[in-house]
Amino acid sequence: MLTYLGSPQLPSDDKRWKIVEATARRHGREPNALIETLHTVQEAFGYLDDIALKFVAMTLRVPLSLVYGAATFYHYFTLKPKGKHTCVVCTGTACYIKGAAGLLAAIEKTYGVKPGETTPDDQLSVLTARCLGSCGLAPAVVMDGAVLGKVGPEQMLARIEKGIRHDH
Amino acid sequence: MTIEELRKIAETEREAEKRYQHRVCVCTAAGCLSSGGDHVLDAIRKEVAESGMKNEVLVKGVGCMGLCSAGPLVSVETEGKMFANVTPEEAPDVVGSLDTGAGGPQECPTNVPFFERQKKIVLENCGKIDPERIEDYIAHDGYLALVHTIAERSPQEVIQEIIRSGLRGRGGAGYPTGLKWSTVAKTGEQEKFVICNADEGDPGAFMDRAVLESDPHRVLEGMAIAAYAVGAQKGFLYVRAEYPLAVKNLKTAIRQADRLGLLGNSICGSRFSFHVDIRLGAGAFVCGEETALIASIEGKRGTPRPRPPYPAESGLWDSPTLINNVETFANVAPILRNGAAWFAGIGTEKSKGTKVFALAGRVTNTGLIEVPMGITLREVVNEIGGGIPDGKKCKAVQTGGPSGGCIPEKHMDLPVDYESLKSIGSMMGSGGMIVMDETSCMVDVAKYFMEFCMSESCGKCIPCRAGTQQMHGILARITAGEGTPADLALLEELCDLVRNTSLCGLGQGAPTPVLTTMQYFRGEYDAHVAGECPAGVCAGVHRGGEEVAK
Amino acid sequence: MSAPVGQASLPAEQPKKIRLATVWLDGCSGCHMSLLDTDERLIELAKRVTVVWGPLVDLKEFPAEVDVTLVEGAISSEEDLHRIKMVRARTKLLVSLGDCAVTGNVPAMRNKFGASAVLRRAYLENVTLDPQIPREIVPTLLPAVRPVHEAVPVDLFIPGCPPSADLIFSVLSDLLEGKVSNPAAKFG
Amino acid sequence: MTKSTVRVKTLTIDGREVGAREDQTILDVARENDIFIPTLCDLPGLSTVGACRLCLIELKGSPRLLPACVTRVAEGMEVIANSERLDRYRHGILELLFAERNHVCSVCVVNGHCDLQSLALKLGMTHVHFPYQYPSLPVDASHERFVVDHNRCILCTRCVRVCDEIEGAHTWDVMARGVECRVITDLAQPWGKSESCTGCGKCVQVCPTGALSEKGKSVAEMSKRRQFLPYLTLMREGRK
Repeated sequence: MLTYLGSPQLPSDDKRWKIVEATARRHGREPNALIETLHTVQEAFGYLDDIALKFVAMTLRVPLSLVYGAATFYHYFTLKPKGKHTCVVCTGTACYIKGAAGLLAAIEKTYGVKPGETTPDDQLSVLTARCLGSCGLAPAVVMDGAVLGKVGPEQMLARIEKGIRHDH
Repeated sequence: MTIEELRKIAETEREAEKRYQHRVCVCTAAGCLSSGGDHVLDAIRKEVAESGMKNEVLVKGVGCMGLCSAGPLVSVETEGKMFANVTPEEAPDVVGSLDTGAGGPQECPTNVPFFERQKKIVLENCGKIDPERIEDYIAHDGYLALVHTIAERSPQEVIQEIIRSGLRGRGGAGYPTGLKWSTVAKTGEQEKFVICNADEGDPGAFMDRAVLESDPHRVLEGMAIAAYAVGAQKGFLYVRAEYPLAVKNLKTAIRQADRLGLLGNSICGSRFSFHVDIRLGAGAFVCGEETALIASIEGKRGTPRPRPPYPAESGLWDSPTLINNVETFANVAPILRNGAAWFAGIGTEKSKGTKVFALAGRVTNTGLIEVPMGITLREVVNEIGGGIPDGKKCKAVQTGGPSGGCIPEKHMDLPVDYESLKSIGSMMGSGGMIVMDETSCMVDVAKYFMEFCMSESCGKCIPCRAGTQQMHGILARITAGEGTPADLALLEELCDLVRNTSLCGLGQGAPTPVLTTMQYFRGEYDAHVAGECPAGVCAGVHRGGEEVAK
Repeated sequence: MSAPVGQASLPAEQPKKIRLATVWLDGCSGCHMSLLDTDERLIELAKRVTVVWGPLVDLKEFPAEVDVTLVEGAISSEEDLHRIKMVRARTKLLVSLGDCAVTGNVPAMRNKFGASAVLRRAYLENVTLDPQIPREIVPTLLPAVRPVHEAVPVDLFIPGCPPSADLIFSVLSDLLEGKVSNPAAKFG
Repeated sequence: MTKSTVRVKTLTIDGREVGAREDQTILDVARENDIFIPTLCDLPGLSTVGACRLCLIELKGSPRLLPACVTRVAEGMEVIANSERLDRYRHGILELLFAERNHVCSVCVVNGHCDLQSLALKLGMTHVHFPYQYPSLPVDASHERFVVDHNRCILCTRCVRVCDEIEGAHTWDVMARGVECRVITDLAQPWGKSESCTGCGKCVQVCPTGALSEKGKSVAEMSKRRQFLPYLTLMREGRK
């Protein structure tokens, strides 16, 4: 089975695979580059699908199940594509003490999604962060990369709505 | 790089700064960044350029100044002034105040306990230097300790100095740093590694992040000195991927230090070589545990393994490995620069030096603080923290994150040191300090931490995997008003089981928030079982007979 | 959740007969069969106990002041829950007999799916003639099936599916001698 | 005559003085001397992981309990392998295992031949006093000869280790974390679709419970065959 030796073919001519391969090469295609390479895939593609996991496994010579095990162990990695907009609610201790649970409840009530879920129209993904390190601004929310500090449910919902409407 | 060359860089940098009449520093670390610090920096730069003061005013983007709740912060170093809550629109006011001595935006007094009661060693450069310029670090005595050490001291002498300083690990457990170094050094001539644990995962803690973002070279210098002392050639910085600014600044710093020959091959012309690589964490709290962190760097699932053997003997790729956290490494250069006796003169008998805390929660001044060991919690909360807002009363202070405990108000006069905190069931931890007032329900807080431990449990050992789930289930029942006295007994039993039989620190520490709240706030648990949430937090539990809506 | 074992004790004086009850909740009656499998030893037992309640005892109401009650079956319905609470209140020493009472066993396998899904499957999806979920006369199912000790304190556990006749006999013999010891027995 | 390079250590376990080679673990020595220490994740011939925590022992002078399976012997060690306290913890751990998934011995293929069931019997566990969790878990019967029933898995990772260390396929691993953990084949596809599985069945034989079983077996009909494991390990050592 010599075909499996050496580096595998890129899954498609999508240029992003070259970036992924560059990371693997930089680490000498060593199995220990697994997490670094998965980071690159996620950065390039937004998520990790089976094709990517298989490619990484073959490139670094890491068993498939180990790749899948690692990809699902680390919460930073996602195996599903995210929605167009993301809203991250910080659930660090300071934010929790100051009402993060109420923010999540407000989102669920309005959009029907829990943390880790995306609305059926793929408009909004809701995530939680363990701590954004902005405890001075608790409770904090990050809507499409912009931090909202000392935020209440209404203010947050208005900002989310603005973010989504902006596209239309 | 020789000592002379280093001094020359420092001198040139200082001269260059002196040419400016005014120095304006704008905080662009994560805390202020999230309230728009970068826009303020741009606006002030633009204003200075437009008013033709480019040669008189130096505008620097700097790291964390500490008082995150008043951000974005701008300090005018030359005049000893600090402005709080600055907006980009206020840039002309800031610049205007320089020449005219006019008031400028809202001033933030610096002669208050928040600043005066602190003692800065680790954070001495934070908020003062531009983290993206190695020259600025060198101008503040940076790399002096490394260059001197390599030129003048033997590895053994370095270790002795660290032992004499009394420095203990700042990651949580407080293991003596010098002892750890000497264990690794003693393993003989073979490949060894130095790892900096920058996987700060405690919710409510951002000390390491601030140091990495504001003063990255300090950590690299500490790592290099450690590598020299233990005989390692290769180092890894394991940083959370959630800290993009820290990663960016570290990458820049490594490149700069490589260029100047302060890292890399034959450092300062000696036989000592040290290469540092960054490895990104990927959102697993358990990777703060040494052996799990090592597994993660090896590209595996971050599950811990039983110790012994300790990483000092068999760590990364089974080689002897020294692991310290960010704050520990950040203390190394000042100790070697100023001497062990200086460091040992600060703090208490068994806990030397200072500790950085992320002060947050129900307290007026939230932010990053550094205090001498031995200061009381009351001083921290009431003086540095400025007390509890809205006329509320302090109920508890939580230290040590998910493995730490809730310290009740009655123990607030306790000195902050490793042993004292342990004696009342909590721990120093990495430095999260969350203040709670009467609006916090302690059972709900315990449930919060248990939820955290349950979802961060790696799943390898049964007590942690299934025990945290059971405890969380019981706490959820109690906070939903369905708890019974038998549940409390079961909870205590599970605490004992999980604490004593779990494989690693995550599981062993997971019961602590429950145990301390049960010990100090038992009344609240009993009240919940009787159908009342005294703080009025828990939905489904009545307060004084009336349903409290969440 | 569970009661410390061995709290209850039996009257020491021999002449008085032990008042024994057996209860059949959600189970297959196999544990009762196993009790009957003690065969000729039943005669010996009968000299020392009075069976005051059981599937074959014709009484309208569970009697008061029962010394020992053996419970077969898990707690599956509102009625089971009501009955076990009443039984507990009138019994000195409550024994969970067999895996259904001890662990939930087969009846509890529905917990994975939930009561309504199981009812739908049994009475609607798999029925061709007049499919309907019975609501009258039959007791309402609880959302989840639970072992007996999750509903009321239990003093003694006899695992097994069913527990062997020898095991049941030896536990009962011990009880008659005033000894309360949890038997070593395997699940399943 | 050659001088032996392996040194001998003397220690006590439960008050009994025993001798051991320095490269042995406390568990090895206890087994040699018929001193009972319960285990589940351990299986002679596979690497040790110290995960099930049932073999925790007390060591005089150590504030922490130590797993006997990975703790090496040392001169003068005083080991307590059985005590009221250890018994309590072992019961607790075992009960957590039973409550975590859906173990229904009476309908299980390995009823009567199960490591978990027999350990419960041996430790005198009469009931589980922690609430049962009743998770919803799948059964995968896509493989032509074998079945994996996650309801009966205790995540001991024996299958993962035997597949990696002995068969060399590394078809199995663990996905996710905490209570969400599950053993998987390849990219968590159905077992029958696994490209890397050689169908050797070693995983099935080393599985301590009915989580992995052969198709066509009914209740209590499946028993495990493990004599190949020490044999294979021994033969491998010979080749080194």
